[in-house]
Amino acid sequence: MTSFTRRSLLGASAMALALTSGAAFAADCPIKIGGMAPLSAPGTVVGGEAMRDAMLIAEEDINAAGGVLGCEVEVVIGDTEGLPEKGAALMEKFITQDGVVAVGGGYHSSVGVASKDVAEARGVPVVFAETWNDTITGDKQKFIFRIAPLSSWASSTIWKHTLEVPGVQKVAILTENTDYGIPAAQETTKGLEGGGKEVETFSVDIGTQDYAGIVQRMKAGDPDMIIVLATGEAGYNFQQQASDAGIGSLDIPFHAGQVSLESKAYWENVPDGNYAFVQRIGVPETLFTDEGKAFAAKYKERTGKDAVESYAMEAYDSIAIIAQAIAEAGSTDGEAIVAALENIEHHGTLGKIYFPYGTKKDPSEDGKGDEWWHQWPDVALTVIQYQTEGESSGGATIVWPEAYRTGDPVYVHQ
Amino acid sequence: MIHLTVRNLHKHFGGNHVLKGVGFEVKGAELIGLIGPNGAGKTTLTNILDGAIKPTSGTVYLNGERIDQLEPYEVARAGLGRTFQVTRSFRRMTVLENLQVPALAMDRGESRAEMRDKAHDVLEFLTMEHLRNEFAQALSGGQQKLLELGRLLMLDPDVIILDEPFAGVHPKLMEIIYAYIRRVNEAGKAIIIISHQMDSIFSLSERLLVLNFGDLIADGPPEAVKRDPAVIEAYLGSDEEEEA
Amino acid sequence: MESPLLFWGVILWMIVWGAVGSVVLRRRYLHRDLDTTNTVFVGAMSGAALGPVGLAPLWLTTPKLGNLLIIAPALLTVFLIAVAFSFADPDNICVTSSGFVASQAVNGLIIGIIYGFMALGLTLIFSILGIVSFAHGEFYMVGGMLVYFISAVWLPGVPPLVAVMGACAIAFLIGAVFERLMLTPMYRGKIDRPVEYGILVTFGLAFTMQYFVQAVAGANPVKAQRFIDFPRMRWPEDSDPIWVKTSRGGVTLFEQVSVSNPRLIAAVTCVLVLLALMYLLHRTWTGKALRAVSQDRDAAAIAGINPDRMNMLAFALGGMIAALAGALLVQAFSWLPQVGNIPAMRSFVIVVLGGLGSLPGAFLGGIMVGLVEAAGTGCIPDAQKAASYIPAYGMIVLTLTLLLRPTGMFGRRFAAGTHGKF
Amino acid sequence: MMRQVPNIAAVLFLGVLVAFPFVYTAGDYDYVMHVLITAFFYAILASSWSMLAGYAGQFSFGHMGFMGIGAYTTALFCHYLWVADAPTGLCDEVEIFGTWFIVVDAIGVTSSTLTQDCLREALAADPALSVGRMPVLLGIVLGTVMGGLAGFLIGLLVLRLRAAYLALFTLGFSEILKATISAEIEVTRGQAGLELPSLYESGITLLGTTYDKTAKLPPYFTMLGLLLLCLGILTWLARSRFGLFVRALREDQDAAAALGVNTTRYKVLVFTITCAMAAAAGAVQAHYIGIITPNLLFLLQMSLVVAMAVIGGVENFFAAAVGAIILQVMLELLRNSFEVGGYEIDMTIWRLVFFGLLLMITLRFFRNGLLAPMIEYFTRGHVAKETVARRQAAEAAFEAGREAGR
Repeated sequence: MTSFTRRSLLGASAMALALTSGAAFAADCPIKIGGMAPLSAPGTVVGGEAMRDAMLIAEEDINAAGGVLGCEVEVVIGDTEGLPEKGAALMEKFITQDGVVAVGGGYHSSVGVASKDVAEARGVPVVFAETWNDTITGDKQKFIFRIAPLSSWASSTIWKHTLEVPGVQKVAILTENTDYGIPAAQETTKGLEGGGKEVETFSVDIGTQDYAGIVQRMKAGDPDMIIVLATGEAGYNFQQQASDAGIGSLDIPFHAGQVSLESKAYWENVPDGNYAFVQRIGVPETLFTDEGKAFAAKYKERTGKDAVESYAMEAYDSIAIIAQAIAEAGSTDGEAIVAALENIEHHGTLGKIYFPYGTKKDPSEDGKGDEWWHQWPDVALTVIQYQTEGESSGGATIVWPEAYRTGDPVYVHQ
Repeated sequence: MIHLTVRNLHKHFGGNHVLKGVGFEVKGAELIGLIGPNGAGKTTLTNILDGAIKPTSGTVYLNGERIDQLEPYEVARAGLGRTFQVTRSFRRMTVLENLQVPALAMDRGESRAEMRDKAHDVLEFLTMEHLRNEFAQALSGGQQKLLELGRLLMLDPDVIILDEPFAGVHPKLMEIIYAYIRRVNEAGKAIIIISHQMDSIFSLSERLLVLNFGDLIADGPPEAVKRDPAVIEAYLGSDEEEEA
Repeated sequence: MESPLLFWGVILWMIVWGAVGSVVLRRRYLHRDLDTTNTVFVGAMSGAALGPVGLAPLWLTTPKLGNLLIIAPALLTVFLIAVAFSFADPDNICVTSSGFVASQAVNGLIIGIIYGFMALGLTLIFSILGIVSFAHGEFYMVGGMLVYFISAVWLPGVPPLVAVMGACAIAFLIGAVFERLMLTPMYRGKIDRPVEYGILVTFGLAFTMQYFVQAVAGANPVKAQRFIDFPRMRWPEDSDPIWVKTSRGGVTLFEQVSVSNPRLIAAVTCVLVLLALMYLLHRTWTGKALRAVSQDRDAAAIAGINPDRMNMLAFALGGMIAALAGALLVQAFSWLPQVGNIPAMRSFVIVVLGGLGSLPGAFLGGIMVGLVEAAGTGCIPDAQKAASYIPAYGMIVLTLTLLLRPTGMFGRRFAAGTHGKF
Repeated sequence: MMRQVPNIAAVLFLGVLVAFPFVYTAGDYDYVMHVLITAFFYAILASSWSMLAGYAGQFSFGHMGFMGIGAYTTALFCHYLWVADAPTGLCDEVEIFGTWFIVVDAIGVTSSTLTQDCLREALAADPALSVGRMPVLLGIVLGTVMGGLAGFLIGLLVLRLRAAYLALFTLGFSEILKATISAEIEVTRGQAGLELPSLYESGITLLGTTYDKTAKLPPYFTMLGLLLLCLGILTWLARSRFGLFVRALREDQDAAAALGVNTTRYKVLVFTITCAMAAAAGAVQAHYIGIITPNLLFLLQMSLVVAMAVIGGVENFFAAAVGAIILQVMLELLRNSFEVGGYEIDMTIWRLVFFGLLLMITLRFFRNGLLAPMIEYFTRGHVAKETVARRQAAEAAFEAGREAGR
């Protein structure tokens, strides 16, 4: 039986191990960086493929600019399948077989949570691109960074926006029963109830096709607005079936799932999906940084898509920032990269990326929660609304917050 | 002393009255033939004796132990063994393994070597020694029949029921089966043979039981039974139909 | 739920008496040497419904268990559960809103028809070949995928009917080729355990098909266009409520029950195809031959029917039926290479519930499973969990069926032995 | 001599497996070890399933369900039960002989655990509090027992069911289990998975070397040991009357009963034993991976086990185990994509297509699997020749006897 103290409960016990490994592959060319993405089911393949493409563009860009430390950079793409155990195994493979010096990407929170401990134990830095769960940084692990928004921030975008929608008293939430969906639903509920709204939550198993029963039940509750918190095609299935039943985005304000940013697939799968609100990370395309514009052009050309998804930009940045950190550290040693990341100021597609809290300054010094550890604080979160059938998510109207607004929202119920 | 007592067995299947109070006794190493036209209840009677089905009423005692409510494996352990109308060897087990199953199931406390010797004897007797490591499915139909008889020798029950032992058997093997029956009988076991082959059954058995429509219509030495008018009527009637 | 204790108390009471009934009644009938086929089921149901009061008369009189005695206690049990539920949870929407109940029931019925249709293919295969095809879900998936690829990628703009027929033809071909290549040794007695061989080899087919489609088509969700847009209309014009109201995406009945367009189209097509299938089976020589083989293989062979050819036909037809179900639903659901898994499980449930090998059983079973799922998702008080358990509802039905009445509703006595010569 | 070839091969193979962790030193050491540990895990499942399906003829599709029962039992046990030297005052707890057993409250999946987990709160309030986990070994044993118990109950329920019905029933059981685990998020944490302590949480010292909890060598030998233990038990069972009886019952249940075999007992027993093995493998694997999710119960995982057993040889559990190891390693090796004439073949998916094809071809043309016939060739190769010779001799003797008799 092991006794342990609070520190080890928080998972920081493996620090000592970090010293023993990690440096073995220094200065080997090419420098390898791992790129995690869900490329097969039950993972969200749509998101994974976008991230894969973005990370490969990042590789090209870095090498076009002369590489790092005189070496070419190679991004090794790995499939997490959206499964925590596969994610952990993949991290293991990245580090021990492929010999990566750092890892970027990452889509599903559960995968992130499971795989970060492996990286931490082996002293390989990870910059997570799209894993939202607060505990990923909340565990305050030395080698774990994140440029995605926190789940609690993302949820607050949704509920704050919802509170501003006029004439909404009763909200129905459809969530996938995963560690993305359940906490997000809890936080959204809390926020909405704080604003005096009535909330009913329905959770579903990912992979469900037929939502007729749930839709009917939701409809019987007569909600004024529906929020979908689902990452995969469950979002499409539910939304179209809700539309068929007369409670879709054409009938009431409707927050569509994350996957709806894939506008091409969205319009194919949800033909009646006009006027849906979708949360989007990053500023509108018109406000893109130069890096953002350049990336957007390349990405659109390569994929044939007409808009850049936020997770593609995050994935790109996660690789680019690692490359910059390696260059600044002058070494591929994990410790050195972490030190460089903690002091970094990276001009990425999403904006200026930096990590204010970490080993040199604990979040608690500023009265912040543990989840601010190694977390980029300036993630721009917006809500867009599709207002023309078939339009791309990049060109869609930004309706929230005020600062980024490009047009007025259409409230279908009014 | 072997003593099988069957008393007043009735069996209904739904509305079908298949056995109507069948009763007989077997004392000592008798060699009994059980005959009767199709649908007479022979199979049902066998299945009840074996424990596969339970009688509606009536009792079966074997050596003082009541066996009509026991499970088949308990009946086998109590000392009643049977073969099946259609050969049921364990097809994907070797001949030797087929023989080991009953020996081990009985668990008489014999050592492995003793069992092996016994199996060896049985195989010698059945002229199958050379096949001991073959899979049963590689044997001919007749050999599989012999194997089934061999398993019974290994089980070593007091009462043996042979269901159609001669059906579809090569004349060469028939001799072995005859020898088998005599040997088992001489070893002090009671044998009940069910068969449609009248020649064989009349020449072999010392006593005949005749079933017809669930009734035991005759019980006696073959010569007497042969002349029994009830038997002749039952048989001639049904045999003609059968042939037609 | 307001008073969960009441509800669970009733359920517990039912389970206890149901278990007692199933055991006691079977013993009793066994003892009296009566037909015990239905005793477990009737015992369980009358015990559950009426407790000792229901069991005592059966125990005393041991009547012949006809259809009435089989169906009545089962219906009574369901009714009593519903009553207990309505008392335990008076505010539940299933209790308070008849419109909701009607709408759930209609939607359950509609989807149940499609489920039943799909299961029909499985039971057809079973009745002729004696195997359970584990690749049934993959035929469903392939059907949908083909419709999408034909109508949206390969030949954009073809009418949906052509795409659906093309999908069916290809699925039929896959089934026929697979049967010729893989299943033929079963009929020659070359396989020791044909039932298991059939399961494993179709399992391999499922595996191959699913990953082949994923490798070729990718894992992005796709969806076909709605086949038909309904015209907007209301009928009768000036009544309140309006009896029938259509929009391009669906139909609303009495302003309470709404059914979406793709589902309605799918269900109606299923019924039409089912009628055509019935015609095929009962009025054509091929159909009669198929049925003859399912009744008695050897006799059919003597009568000049080539059972081998019927095997091929049955497997291909069964696969095609699943593919057709998929082809019709790809306009309602987003399609992925994995979509076959859940419908496949559901088909298993349905065929066991209906009785393996029984065609009417499959259809009725489908409707029942549709209704059970609708009731489960609609009425379970905890909205959070109601939908999470969707995959489990059918499996609970399956388990109960196998425990209480392994032959299903219309099954021949397959459970104790195996089908036919296998 | 020929008969010994498979035994020699087995000893050599085992020798390679035992020596491997000490000899192999390449940079991808940990990854290769991980692949092998997982391969052993599948080997246990495949070999116990081959005892159940191949030997006893009970084609259960719920084997992964029992594996899950083992894994989740130990996961829940280690997750919710703790011991402390003093009361926390916040959690449910009970004192037994001066030690406080703590049951942590189930909080499900949240993004901020700090303010809800009673144990963390207690530790935050009182840093002097010393809290310990329950022993991992006890969890594994409990998991095994629960798996065996579930196997026993399912075995009793399926007594009357054969063939297709048995397959569907066990499949249903597994699916209900999966749905329940996915839905009961408060307790099981659903798709997020339950985290478990490592097999050797505080490290372990073997032969003078101390291995920390992330080292691969201790779990490697643990899983290999479990595999050997299972194979040992299976061999012992197969050679004893048990093996003979379950095979007899596979071939013909009624005939076996008529020969005095208590078929009910052996049917239930074979379920109990093989399911306990699956559960033990699941429990150890869960501790090794450190996280368990309901996805392990997916039909895909079951199909992998079935395919491994079938391709190895379903009626020979050694072949099944070796087949599982080889196939698992192959599946990992085949992950690397390659290009053919400008087309990139994404092997992550295609390898599974080939796997499915291999399964079908094996079933169709090599009914006893690919490995089992090789073993048979050596162990039974002599039988055929011997038999032919003896049969001829016996027939000659028989004929001679008949001639003489006339």
